[in-house]
Amino acid sequence: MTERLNRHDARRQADFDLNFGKEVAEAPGGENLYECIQCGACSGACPMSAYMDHTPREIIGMIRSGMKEDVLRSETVWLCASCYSCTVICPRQIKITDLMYSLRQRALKDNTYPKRIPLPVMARDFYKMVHRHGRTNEGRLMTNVYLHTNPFDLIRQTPLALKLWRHGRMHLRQESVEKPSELRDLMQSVK
Amino acid sequence: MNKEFEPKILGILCNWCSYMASDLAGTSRSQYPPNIRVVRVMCSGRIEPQLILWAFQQGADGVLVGGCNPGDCHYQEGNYKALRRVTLLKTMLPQFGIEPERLRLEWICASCAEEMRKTVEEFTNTLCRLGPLKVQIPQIIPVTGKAVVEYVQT
Amino acid sequence: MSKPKVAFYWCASCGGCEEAVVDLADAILGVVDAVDIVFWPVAMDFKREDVEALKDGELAAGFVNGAIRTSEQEEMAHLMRRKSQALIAFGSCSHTGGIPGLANLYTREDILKRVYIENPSIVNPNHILPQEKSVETEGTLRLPAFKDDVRTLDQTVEVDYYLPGCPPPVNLIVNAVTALVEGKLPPKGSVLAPDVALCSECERNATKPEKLSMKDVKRPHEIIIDGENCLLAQGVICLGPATRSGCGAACLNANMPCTGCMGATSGALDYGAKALSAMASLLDSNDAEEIKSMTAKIVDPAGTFYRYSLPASFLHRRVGRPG
Amino acid sequence: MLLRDEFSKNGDIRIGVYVCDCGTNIAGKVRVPEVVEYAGTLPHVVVAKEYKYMCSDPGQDMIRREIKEQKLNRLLVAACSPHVHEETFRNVAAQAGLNPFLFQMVNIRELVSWVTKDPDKATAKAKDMIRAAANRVLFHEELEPLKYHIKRNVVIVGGGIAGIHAALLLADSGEHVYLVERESSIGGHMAMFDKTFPTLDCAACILTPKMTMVKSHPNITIMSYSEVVEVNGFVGDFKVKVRKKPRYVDEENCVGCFECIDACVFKDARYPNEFDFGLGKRKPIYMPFPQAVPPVPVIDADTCIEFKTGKCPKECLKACGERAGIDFAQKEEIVELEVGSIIVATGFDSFDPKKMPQYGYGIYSNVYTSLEAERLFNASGPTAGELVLRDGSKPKSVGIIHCVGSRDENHNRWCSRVCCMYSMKLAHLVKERTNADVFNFYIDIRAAGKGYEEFYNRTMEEGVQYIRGKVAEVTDNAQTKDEEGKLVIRVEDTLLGMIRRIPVDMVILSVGLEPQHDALEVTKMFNISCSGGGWFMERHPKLAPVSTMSGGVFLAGACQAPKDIPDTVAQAGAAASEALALSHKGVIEVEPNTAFIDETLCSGCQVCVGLCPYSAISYDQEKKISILNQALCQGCGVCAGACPSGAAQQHLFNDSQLMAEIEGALAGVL
Amino acid sequence: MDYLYYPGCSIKESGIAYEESLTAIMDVLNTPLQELEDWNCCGATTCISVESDEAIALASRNLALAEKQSNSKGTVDLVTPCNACYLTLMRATHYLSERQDIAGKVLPALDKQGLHCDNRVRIRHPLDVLVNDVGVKAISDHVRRKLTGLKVACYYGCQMVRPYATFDDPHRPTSMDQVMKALGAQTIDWSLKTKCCGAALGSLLPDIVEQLCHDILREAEKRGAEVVVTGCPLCHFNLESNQSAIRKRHPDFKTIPVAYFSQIMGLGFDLPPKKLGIQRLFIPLPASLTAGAGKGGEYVTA
Repeated sequence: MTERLNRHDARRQADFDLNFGKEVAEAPGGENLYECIQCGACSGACPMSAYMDHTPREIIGMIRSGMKEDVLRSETVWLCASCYSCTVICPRQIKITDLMYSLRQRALKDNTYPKRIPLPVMARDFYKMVHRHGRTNEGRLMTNVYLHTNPFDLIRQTPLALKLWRHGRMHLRQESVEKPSELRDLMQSVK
Repeated sequence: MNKEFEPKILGILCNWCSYMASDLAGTSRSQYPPNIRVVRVMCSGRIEPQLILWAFQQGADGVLVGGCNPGDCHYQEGNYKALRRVTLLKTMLPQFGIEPERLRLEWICASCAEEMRKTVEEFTNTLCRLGPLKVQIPQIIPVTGKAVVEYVQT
Repeated sequence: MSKPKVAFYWCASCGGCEEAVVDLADAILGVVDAVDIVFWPVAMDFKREDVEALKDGELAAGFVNGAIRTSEQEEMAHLMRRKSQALIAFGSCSHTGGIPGLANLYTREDILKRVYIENPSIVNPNHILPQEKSVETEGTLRLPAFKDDVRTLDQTVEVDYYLPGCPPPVNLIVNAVTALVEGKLPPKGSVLAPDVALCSECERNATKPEKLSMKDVKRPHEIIIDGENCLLAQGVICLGPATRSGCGAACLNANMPCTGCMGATSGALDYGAKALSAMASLLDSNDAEEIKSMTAKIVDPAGTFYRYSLPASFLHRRVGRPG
Repeated sequence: MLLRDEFSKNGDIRIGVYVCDCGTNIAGKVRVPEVVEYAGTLPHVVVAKEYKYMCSDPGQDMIRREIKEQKLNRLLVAACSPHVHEETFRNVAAQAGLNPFLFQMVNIRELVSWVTKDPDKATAKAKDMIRAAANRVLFHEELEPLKYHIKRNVVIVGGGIAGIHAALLLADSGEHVYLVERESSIGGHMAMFDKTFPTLDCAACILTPKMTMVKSHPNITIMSYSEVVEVNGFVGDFKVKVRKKPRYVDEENCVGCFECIDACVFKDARYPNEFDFGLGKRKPIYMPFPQAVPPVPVIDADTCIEFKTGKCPKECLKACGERAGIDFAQKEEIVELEVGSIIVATGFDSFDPKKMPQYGYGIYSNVYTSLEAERLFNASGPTAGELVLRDGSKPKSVGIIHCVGSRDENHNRWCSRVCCMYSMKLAHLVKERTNADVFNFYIDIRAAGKGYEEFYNRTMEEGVQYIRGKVAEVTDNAQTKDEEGKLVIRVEDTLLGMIRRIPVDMVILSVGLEPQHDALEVTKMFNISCSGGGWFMERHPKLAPVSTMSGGVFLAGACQAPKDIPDTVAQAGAAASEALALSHKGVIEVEPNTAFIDETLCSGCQVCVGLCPYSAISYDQEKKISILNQALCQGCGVCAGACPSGAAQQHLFNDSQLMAEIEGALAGVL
Repeated sequence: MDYLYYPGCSIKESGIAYEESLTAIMDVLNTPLQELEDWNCCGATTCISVESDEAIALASRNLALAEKQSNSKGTVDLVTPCNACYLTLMRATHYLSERQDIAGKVLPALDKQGLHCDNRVRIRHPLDVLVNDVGVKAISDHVRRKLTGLKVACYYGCQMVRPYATFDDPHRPTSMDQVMKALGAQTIDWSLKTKCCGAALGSLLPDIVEQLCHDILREAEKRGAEVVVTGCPLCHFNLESNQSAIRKRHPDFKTIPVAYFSQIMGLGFDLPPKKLGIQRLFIPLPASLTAGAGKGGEYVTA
C-alpha cells in the first residue's frame, strides 16, 4: 500500500472508482460479481485466507466499491493457491478463483502488483519460459525466480535440489516443443 | 451478420405461462429487443402448423411458440401436443429451405421473466445471423365478383 | 339449338386425367351426345388455331388438367380462359399443383442441372441445357420457357370450378358434366366434390379405437396392413381425415392409405399443415426424444403432407432468400 | 373462412379504438397521439381516442358514451395486460349494450412500453399490435358467458395447521369438509415442534385442541392415511378420487385404548419412529405421537411379523377382543368425493443436508437437523424434552448454522423465511435447558414480524453468540488440544474480518424449506402451476395470493412458499373464505372460449376425441361425427389445433381470428 | 478404448516415478497410454495469471493436437495424471464453450496453424479411467500380492475434484479409496482428503505451505496411516519435501512416506519396485511393503 492511512480518516468517495467493478465483472471470473451477498463462505473455505491481507470476500466487496488501488496492490490475489474451494462453495456461483486470475493479469499490466512477495515474478518467469520453449523445467524456473527475487533462497534450496538430483528427479536439459516459434505465433495472434 | 436487418418475430404464447412471463418481464421492466409481436392463445396446444406457416408467409422471420414446462400445462397435456407438432414441423422446414432455428419452441413458466427476455434476445440474434426470410407466393386470381381465398366450398 | 361446346387441355400432368375421361366408359356416350367436343389434343385432331378461331366465351366449359410450369402452358391457360364461360380446373395438378408441384422444393437451376447434367443416364459432356431459342443451320428452333416455379391453374388465371382428385373420380365427373348440361352448377369458385373428409365414407372408420393414437410410425411396406382396421391405428400415415371425400375411399379399399389427392375441405387453408398437425397430434408420446425418433420415421414430410398440394400451400415453394 | 372482403363490402363494422396513456407508464415511451392517429386510418375504425387513465371512471364513461353515440359494434382498448383489465372493459362494453366478446384488449404496457428502450420502436410496435387486434375483431362474434352451479362441499388436501384451520372455519360456516391427510395423523410439521417463536407458546398446547375439534366436528370428515389420486371436473363440480391406505385398524371400531400396542409381541419398541426421524423407536403397531388424531393406531406391514411370516400369535388381535378393531384383511380403498372447491395445503419438505457434505450431516453423529433438534426438545419426544447427544451426554457448546440449503444457487435459491426465527428459538431452548454456549452462524438476520426483533434481542441478552458468516465446513480435524473430540466449525467472521475455528459438541443445521418431493405430481393432479423452485403458483402475487390459475382451487400454507405459523394460519383463513365466497355465490360465470365442432364439416375422423384432456369430445355413432360437450370443455383448443378439416374450432381463438391477428401483427415495417 | 496421454512438465521431472508406475500398471491392466506428440506446457495456473487469452490458446493447442492424433471421430479421451494439468486443460474446454469472446480469438488462431478444436476432447484423470472404465473388479482381479492390513491415507488434493471434474464428489471423493480397497488395503476415514497442500506456492512461501502440509500429514499419522497416497506430482512434492522442515518446527511429528497411488497399485500387482520408481521416494516405504515385491513375496502387515 502506498501509504498507511490514518485510522481516523474516513475513506473519501473521490478515491473510489465505481467503474473498476464493472470492468472486473466483464472479464472471465467476474460473471456473477454483483450477486455476492458477502457471506464469507469463500474465505472460510480458503486454505490461504488466514494469511491474506484481505479475505477473498473483502476483495469482492472492495472491487464492487471501486477500491482499485487497494485491490490491485493486495497480496490476496497472489496468495490464491488455485484450489477452487471457494468456487465450489460459493452460494452465488461466483468463480472466485478465476476472478483472482483476472486481477493478477490486471495488476501485472498496470504494474501495481505487490513487490514484497515473489509470486508475480514467478508468474512472469514461468510465462516467459513457456513462451520461449513451450515447456517448463522446474529447476531452471526456480533458479530464475530466486535470482530475480532473493538469491539467498537459491543457496537455501541447494540441498533439496541435490536430493532431487540424486533421486533422478531433476533434469538440467530444457525440453521444448518441436517448433517453439509456431507456438509463439499462436500466442501472439490471440493478443 | 446483417446489422441493418431487424428481424420480425411472431410469438404465439400460452396464456398461463409464457404470456404471463412476458407480462412479468414488463412489470419487472426487463428490456428486450422490440422485434417480437405477440399473439395470445389459451394453450400452446391450440397452436398448429397452419398458424406458423401463415406467419412465415406473412413476413415473420422467426416464430416463437411458448408453452408451459412439461408437466405444468394448465390444460394437463396441451404443451405436449405443441411439442409433437413443432417437432414434426421442424423436420419439414428444411425441405422448404427454412432453417429449423427459425421456429423455436420454448417452455417458459409464468415466473420466468428473465428467461423470456433472454429467449427474445437470443432469438433476435439468431435471426440476425440467419438474415431475412422472404416467402414469395403468387397471388390467387379471384373469380370475378366474389372474394375467394384458396379452396371454396360447394 | 346447337349442343354446348366443350374443350379439354392438358398441361403439366401425367395424362391420367385424360384416362379418367376415357374411364367414363358407357357414360362417355352420354357426354358426347350432350356436348360438342371441339378441342381435345389427346384424342382428336384439333389444333390451337381452331381454339383461337372461336369467339371469346364460345366454349360452355373448358377443362384444364395439369399444373402450369412452362410458358406454353401459361399461354394455353389464358387462351382456354378467354374462350370458356366456365373454366374448370380438372384434377389435382391444376387444382393444387399435384405431383409436378413437388418440383417447387427445388430451384429451376437445380432441376435442370439434375435432369440434363447429373443424371447418370445422360451423356451431355458439354453441359448443354435446353434453350428457349437456338439457332441451327436448319433455322431457329424455339422451345417454351421453363418457368421459375410450378403454379396451380388459379394462380395463373381465374378458375370457376374445381374437380379434384388424381385423377378425378368418374362419378364426380359425371355429376359435373350433368350439372353443366342442365345448367345447375353451384356458385362459382366451388369445388365439385363433397365438403367433408374421407373418413365419412371410409368403412374402416367404424373400427377406430376409443382413443385414436399412433404408437409408432410405419411405412406401408414395413408392415402387413390389416385389411379391416383403420390405418392410423396401425401406425400408417393415412391422410383420410384431412382429405376431401368423393373417391369412395378407393385407395383404402385397395388396402393402401389415403395420400390426399382430393385436397382439403373448405375448413382448412393449408392442406399439408392441417394434415401434419393431425398426424403429429396423434403420436402417442410426451417424451421429446421419443417424439423426435417417431417423427424421424416420416422420411419426407413435405412429400408426405403436400404430395398433391405444394404450390397451393402457404409457402408455395422452397424459400429463396435474397443474397 | 377468412372472407375479409365481405366485411369491407358490408361496411357495417364500426370499431372504436381507445388508447391509454397509463399516466407515463405507456405515454412515457409510446407516442400515443401518433398511435391514435394511425389507428384512425385502419379500415372500419370510426373513432380513435387517447386518455390518461382509460380504466378510471371518466375513461370508462367516455367509452360507454361513445359506444352508444357512435354505434360502435367492436371495441378495442390498448392499455395494459388482459390479465389486469380485460374484465373491466368487458363490463364497460356490456354496460353500454355491446356484447362483451366483441371487445379486444391490446397490451401495449407490459409487452411494449415497459420492455422497450427506443420510443420509435415502441411506437411502431404499439401500432402493429393495434392493427393486429383491429384485424381480429372483424371476426369476433357475440357470445354468452357460460354459467355453472357450484357444489358446497370442500376438499382440503393436507392436514397440517393450514388444512386444520381452513377446515374448522369452513365447517363452522356450515360447509362440509373432507380433510385428506397422507400420514396416519393430522397435525403436520407443527405437531413436531416443542415451542413456537416468538411467544414460546407450547406448540402442542395450541395445536392439539384444534386437532380434537376437527375430530369431533360434525361437518368434517377426516381421511387420514389417504391420498388424492385423481381430480376431474372443474370449479363448482370437482370429482376427487381419494385412496385410503389400509392401516389394519378399523377406525370405526377402535376405541383408542392402545391395549393392542401394549400387547404386541415386541415387548420393546425397536423400529425407528419416522415422526422422530429415527431418534425414537416404535413397535410395528404404533401411534406416531401420543396426541395423534384420529387416535387410532396403525400397523406397519413392513415390520409386523404377521405380515412378514403369517405366524404371529397376534396378541394385538386378542387384546382388542370383541372390540374388533384390528383388521389384518383391510384393503386399499378408493373413495370418490364430489366437491365445489379444493384447498391445497400440502405443506413443505425440509432440505436434505446430506447434499452439503461439508457440514458433515450423516458423517458425524453429533450433527443434527433443526427438525431433529425440535424432536429432542419436545416433551413428548424421544428424550422427553432433554437435550442430549446420541451418547447420552449433554452438549456444553452448540453451533447453529443458518441458511442450510437456502439462499444458495447450488441448492435452493430462496430465503426459507422461518429459519432465522426458529434458529433463535432453538438457541434460546439450548440456553434454557443446558446453559451451553450457543453460536448462531448467519448470513443476514431476518426478523421482520411482530415481536421477532424483540425475540432476537432477547436471545442476545441471554448470551447467544451471533457470528455473521456462512460456515465453510464442519470437521473433526482437530488442530489444537481444545479441538480434540469436538466438531470444529470453520467460518469467516465477516464483521470482524477474520477466519475463526470454533469447536462445539453439537451442530444444528437450520435446514431450509423446499417444496414437497412430489409437488410436481400434485400440480398435475390439480391443474395448478409452479412458480420458481416448485412452489405452487398463486393467481396474482398481491391481489389473488390464495387463488390459483385453476378456478375453485385455492392454496393455503407453505405449499405456496415458505411461511411461518401466523402467516400460514392467516392464509388458510383467506383460502377458506375464498372457498366460502364461491359456494355462497352459487353460480359461476366463465369465459366462453370453449371449442365447438362444425357438424357439416366434421367427417367423424376422431382425431380430436382422444386428444381432449377433459373427455369432452365423443364420437356419435348415429350422426357419425364427433360431438363436443360444452359443459366439460375448458377451452384449451387442442382439438381445434389438431382437427385436419377445420371442423373443430375454438370461440375467441378460431382460425380466422388468429390468422387475421397474425397478418395484422406482421404487416408493419419494422 | 484408446487413451491419449498428456504427461505435463512435472511428470517428466520431479514426478517421474508417477509416470513410471502409471505406465507399468496401465500395461498390466491392458489399458496402454499413448503419449501426445509434441505436447506443450498446459500453462498451469501461472500463465493465466499473466494473460488469459494466451493461456487458453496454449492449453487448447494440446486439445487440438489430441483431436488430430486420435483415430476417433467422436470423443477423444486425453488422460493426464497431473492435477494441475487436468484442471488447466479442463478449464480450456470450459472457456472455449462458455466464453464466446475467448473462443472467437483462440479457435481462428489455431485454425491458422492447421489445428482444429471441435470440443471433442474429454480430459480424464487416471483415477477416473481406473474406476469408471477399467473398473474396480478388473483391478482386484490383477492383484497378485494382496495388501491386506496396509493402512493408507488417500489424499486427492484440490484440482482433481474441483471445480470442473464430475467423476467424483468435490468434498468427499472416493475413487482413490476404492482403488486402494481393491488392492486389499485399508483406507483411513478423514476429512482432509481434498484440503489444499499449498500447490504452486510451495517453493516460494515455505512457512505457509509447511503449515498446510503439517495439518494434512499429522491428521493422516494420527489416524494410523502408514503411507499417504496421492495422485498429483505437486501434492506429492509438497507433502514429501516439506517433512524435514516440519519436523524441525514440530518435534512430535515423525515422518510418513508419501507415494503415488500407481506405485501402491504396482506393489499390489507384484511388479518390481524399480519399475515403479520406488527408489526415487525421499522417505522410504515400510520395508514390509517393498521387501519381496516383484518376486512373488507375500505382503505381511507389520
